[in-house]
Amino acid sequence: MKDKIMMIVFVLILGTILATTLVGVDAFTEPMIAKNEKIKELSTILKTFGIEYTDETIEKVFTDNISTIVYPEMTIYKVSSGEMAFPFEGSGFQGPIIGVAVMADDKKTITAVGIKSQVETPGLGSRITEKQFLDSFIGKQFDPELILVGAGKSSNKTDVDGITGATMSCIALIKVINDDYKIFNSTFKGD
Amino acid sequence: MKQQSKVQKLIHQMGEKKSLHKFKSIFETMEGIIFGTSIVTHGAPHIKDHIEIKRYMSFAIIGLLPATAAAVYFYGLYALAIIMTSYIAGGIVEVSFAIVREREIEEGFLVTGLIFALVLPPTLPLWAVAIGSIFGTFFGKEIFGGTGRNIFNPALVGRLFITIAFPQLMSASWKEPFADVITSATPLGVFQISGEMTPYWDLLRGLHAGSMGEVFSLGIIVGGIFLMLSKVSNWRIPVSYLGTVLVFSFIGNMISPAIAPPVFSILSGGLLFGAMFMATDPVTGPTTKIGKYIYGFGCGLLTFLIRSFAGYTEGVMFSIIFMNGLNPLIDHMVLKTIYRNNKI
Amino acid sequence: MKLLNGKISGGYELKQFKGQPSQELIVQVLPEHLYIPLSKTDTKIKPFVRTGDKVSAGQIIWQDDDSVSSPIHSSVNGIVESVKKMDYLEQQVSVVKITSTDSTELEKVPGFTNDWRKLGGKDLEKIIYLSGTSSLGSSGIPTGFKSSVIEPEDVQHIIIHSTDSEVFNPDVSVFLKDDGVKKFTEGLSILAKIMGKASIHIAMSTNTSTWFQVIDNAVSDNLSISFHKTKAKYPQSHDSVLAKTVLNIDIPANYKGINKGIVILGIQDVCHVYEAVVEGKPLTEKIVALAGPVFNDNIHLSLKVGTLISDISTGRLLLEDKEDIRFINNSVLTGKKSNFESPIGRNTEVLIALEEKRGQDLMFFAKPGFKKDSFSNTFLAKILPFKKTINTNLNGEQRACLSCGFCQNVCPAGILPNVLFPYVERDRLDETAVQYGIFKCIDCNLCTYVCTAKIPIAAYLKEGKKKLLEDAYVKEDDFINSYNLIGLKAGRQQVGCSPMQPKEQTNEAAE
Amino acid sequence: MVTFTEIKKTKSYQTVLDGIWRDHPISSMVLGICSALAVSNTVANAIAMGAGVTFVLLATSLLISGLRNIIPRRVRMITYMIVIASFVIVVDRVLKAYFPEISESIGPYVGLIITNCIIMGRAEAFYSQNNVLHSVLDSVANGFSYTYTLVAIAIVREILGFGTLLGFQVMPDSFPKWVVISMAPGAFFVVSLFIWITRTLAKVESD
Amino acid sequence: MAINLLMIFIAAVLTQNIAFTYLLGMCPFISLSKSLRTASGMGFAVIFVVTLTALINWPIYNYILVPLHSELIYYIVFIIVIAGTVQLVEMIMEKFFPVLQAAFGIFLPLITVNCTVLAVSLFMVIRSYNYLQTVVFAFGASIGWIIAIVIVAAINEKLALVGDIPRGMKGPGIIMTIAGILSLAFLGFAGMVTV
Repeated sequence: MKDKIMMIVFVLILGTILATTLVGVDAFTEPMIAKNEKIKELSTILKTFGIEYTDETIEKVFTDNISTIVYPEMTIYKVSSGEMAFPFEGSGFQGPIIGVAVMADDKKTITAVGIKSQVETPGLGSRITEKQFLDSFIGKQFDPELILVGAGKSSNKTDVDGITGATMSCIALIKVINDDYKIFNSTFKGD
Repeated sequence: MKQQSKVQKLIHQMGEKKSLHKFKSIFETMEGIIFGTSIVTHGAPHIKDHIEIKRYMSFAIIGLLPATAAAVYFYGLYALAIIMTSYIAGGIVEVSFAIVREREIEEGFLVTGLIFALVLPPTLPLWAVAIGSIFGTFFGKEIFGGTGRNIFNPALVGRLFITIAFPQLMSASWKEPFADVITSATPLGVFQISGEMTPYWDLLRGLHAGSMGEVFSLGIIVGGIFLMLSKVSNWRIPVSYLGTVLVFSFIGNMISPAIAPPVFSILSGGLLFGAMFMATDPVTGPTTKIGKYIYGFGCGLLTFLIRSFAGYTEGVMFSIIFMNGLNPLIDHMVLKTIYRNNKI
Repeated sequence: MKLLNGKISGGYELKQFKGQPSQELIVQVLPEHLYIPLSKTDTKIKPFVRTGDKVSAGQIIWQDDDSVSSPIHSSVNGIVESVKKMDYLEQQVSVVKITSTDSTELEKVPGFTNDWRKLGGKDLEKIIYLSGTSSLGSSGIPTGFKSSVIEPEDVQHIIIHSTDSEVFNPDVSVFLKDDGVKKFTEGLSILAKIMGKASIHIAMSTNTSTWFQVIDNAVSDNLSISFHKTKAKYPQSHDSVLAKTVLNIDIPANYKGINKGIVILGIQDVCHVYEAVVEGKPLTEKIVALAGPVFNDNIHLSLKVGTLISDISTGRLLLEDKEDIRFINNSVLTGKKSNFESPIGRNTEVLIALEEKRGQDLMFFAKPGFKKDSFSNTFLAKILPFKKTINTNLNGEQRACLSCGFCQNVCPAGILPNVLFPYVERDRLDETAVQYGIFKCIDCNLCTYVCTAKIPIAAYLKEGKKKLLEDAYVKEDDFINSYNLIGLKAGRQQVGCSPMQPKEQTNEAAE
Repeated sequence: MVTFTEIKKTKSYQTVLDGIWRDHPISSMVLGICSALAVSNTVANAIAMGAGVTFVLLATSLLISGLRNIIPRRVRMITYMIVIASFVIVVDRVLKAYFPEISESIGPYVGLIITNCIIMGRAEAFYSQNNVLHSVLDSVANGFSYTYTLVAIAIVREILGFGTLLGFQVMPDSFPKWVVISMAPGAFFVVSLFIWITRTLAKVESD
Repeated sequence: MAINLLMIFIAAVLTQNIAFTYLLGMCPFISLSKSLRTASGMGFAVIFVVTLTALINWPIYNYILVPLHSELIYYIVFIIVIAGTVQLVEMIMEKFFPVLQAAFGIFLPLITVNCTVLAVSLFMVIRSYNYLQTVVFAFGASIGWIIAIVIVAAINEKLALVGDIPRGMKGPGIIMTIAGILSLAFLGFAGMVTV
């Protein structure tokens, strides 16, 4: 009998302590976590468009500047200047690459590319996030798609210079962008 | 006369509990190299074969000579500087371990140091050569106890380490023989991006970019056959290794033109060099005959898979290191299979 | 003539070494003192003679009917000087020292006759036993008198071999020339009569197989003999290899041919049988080949049993310092050491003298090696016809095993010595070592010879076998039962599970 | 006035010494090595992980040693697990809320604190048998040694792998980053060296 | 679909080997990789338990925790499921498969603290795999783990016979080094499949 009472007491005490802790922590951290997630989601788009923001104002800035158009195939972001951004996502060399590409009015020319997350080899494949490389996309055109060439060998509007030693990651990134551009393009063809 | 007394004094200092005792092993190594052995057999057998490890390793170096000579001829004095750096950096590790262990310096390093230099890109900075050589000798060999006790090919461990550690450096240090321009494209890399194949004759005589020692295919073939004929290397491994690559790339090339054709596969990259000089390293290879075929097959298959499907253009070192690791298991399986019914 | 080819698996051809015995035969002058070895350390064994006794040549000075042994004779007429312990085949052995008188008269074995065909099997056995001849061969010749571990009727096969598989082999023609062939074939007939059930096999190397026809022509009595041509590869002369190549019979490693009913003899042994039975000569004389580059003349020497090596070698050596010479009995790979003060016993056929080379060989590993023998093809000697040097130098320092695989390639037992020896070295002996065939090792020492890293592999394997038996991972009965071995009840200690040194070993057993 | 020798004899001192050096969890007992390998690529991650583990150790030690007399023996293992898992959730949430970047780079390894043998081992071996004070001391000592180990490894790995320390660049621009050190193989090599050095110094004999 | 599953499998075994890339399951890896027999015993036990717990955890997470919005406590739930499964498997084995029990029964209790098991369940949540993918991933990951431990165990057995390892390096140290070199080699597979 004493054992059973002890057991009940024990379960009650332990349950209370743990439940209180968990509920307390949950209540305390929930809003922060939600906000962090929001920031993570929006920051890449804002950065790629080149819009300045702070963590506190991020949501307001986003809704003020960018209109989100949801198509069944793809969500597209648009700014007042007419530039549009489409998200891309696909498998890279080591794991998924997620990012956004901003297109000029003509829906053919790239004005900016931003990468939200990637898990390429540090120092090698992950150099695709370097500004120098991403900047090389500016002004390139889909005709009908981007083509990767060796470093320093681009001669066309469609050619993108690869990074020496990170060829596979570059190939993967270009493929991901090309694939999602097709969806982006077809979304507008239907319009 | 005075000179001699100095030497004698030195030897005296190397005695038990004397100040230079630690260096006795080094002294004995030198003595062994110059004067030969003073030890005689204890009992039966009263005679011993004349082969010994110095001879064995010298032959491995003779086998490597054509490739080494070509490297120096193609890439000039810098190739020599790389070889020297590799020897000195790794030699420091080797000698310090010999001193700490109070054991003679092992001859295996003569080959390791040279092979390691020969698998490097010809314009690699010397500090990277030194890091690779030190790492390979330390983690690839000395930690396990030195030549004969290592599991992985030390030269390849060093090469693999700097490949992964300094990817930019390693992928952009290639140079064609006699050229001044650094290029990023080895024949395999060119093939992978554009599908363009370097002519076979150029591959054979070494007129293409690649690691220092692996460009001159003719010399490698000659050296490799020389080693097989002298029984220093075992023919089973190169034959099964190259054969496997040949068969798989033949089939692969028929299915998809993106996969390199058989002869090109064999002549390009480090395959020949790897098959002739690195996979045949007896210490890190399997000990059973069946195991040797399995090992060669495994190396060939992995090389083919990595070259054709993985991110790296060159799969030889990955496959050899991987199979090195698998070897104890292969040997275990083979022995358990062939002796499964053996009770006494 | 039934001619067969024997195939040895593994093995290594040790040929073209300096110091091969020539065909010349010289009779050694009778030395002043003779030292006749009796037995090994066992102190209880006492000779029949005492200090001061007068003995005559051919007189039995020791005999023991309770253990597996054969009588030992005095080789000369003379006076027993003393009975003492001496170094003999790396052991301390009781030796009878006899000061010889000049008389050459020989006491004959009782019962010998030219007309031996009339004698019964038992009588022949007795003559052979009393003459001491029964101690010859790899484990003695079975007679009804405990001269070997089995009885004559248990013998299934007799193998006579002259396989030239050692570095130095006595020249067959020394025994077979002139009336040698007659002695040999008659001897065979005598043996065939004793061991009625046995089939007779003669194994000779490709070099000496020209004698087949000669022997076949000389054989009388309608003996059916099968002739086997074998490769001159070491260790073809070892019991288990002979039994395998000639008869395709497996003998477990630590056992002898006799344990499967196979008697293995040399050509000289058969001639001695003839001499004992027909001429009544006890085993007091041997023909010993002097081999090795240290002898200035590599001749065959006919000498009395018990002659000291110093007596033989006087004036016949090229080196002066005793320290620089090593004398070896019978085989450079498995034979035991002797020194100047050791006598020649009944089972020595080849006496080898090698230089103890402690000297310098400047940059030895870089030389082309015109005269250096090697299993590998890294020396020019492999393709050039020069005579190869032979000495006791280790030719390199011991290193960790490289797994070069040479030991596997030469191993006549087909095991992997380089896989097995670490189990002993690291003291990790268990069933695995047994399963990987450590007991197939026949102690031929070839793996140690070829080892690139100079590791004493064979010694490790031998120690491992010993330890495994001691720790009872394997029991002797396992071998006896699975191979149907015989002759182990009487003389297990003598023959079973002891180091396998074909000649010397039986010496100990028989004496 | 209490002399140092007297302190040396107290159980508290012994407990702390055991935790920090003698029974060092990673080098001598080889526990909790997964996280030591995985999250030691940057110092920030290492500190976060170390703090997390220390917090869980501390909370667990408080709870377990406080309740040690009423925990039924039969369910003690599952109790430890639930307690540990709950506090790991706390760590996870806090990291997610306040250090989102670290949380992302550590990823699932926070959750794997649950199976970190150090905590389970200490709970079973020490907290369930000792009073609150000693348990807390022990947990702090163990947590501290775990943290400093992680940080030590991480310092080497971050400097070599990224050329930075806590995110600040410490190596010159020309310094070639040893990419491999920040990857899995580098973790193995650095940890093996660490084990070698500490074991040689502490003279630990391995079987 | 089938290709996707195959990719997940190959990735779990080779390119993202759970031991050599994610550095998981290291405690048993170090303590049990001294002999091939124990290594393979543990390996098979891991294959069994990992796959089984992933099979159970997936529906619990997706059909119970998510609808109830109690993802918060999934650590607790998973670890209880794992502990419970191990207990249950042990009991079933003892009763019905005594041979199996004898072969790897002693490894089962150790599995609870093998982080591979929990990690596979966590990865399944993070990567939001469907049921079939989860099964394939769990199986592949545990195959990857057994490959890793068996290779290292064979090397260790060889080293016990031929190696001459510095004192402090023996045991965990050398295992770490071997694992490091092997994980260098495993990097060669990178890019072979992408998930």
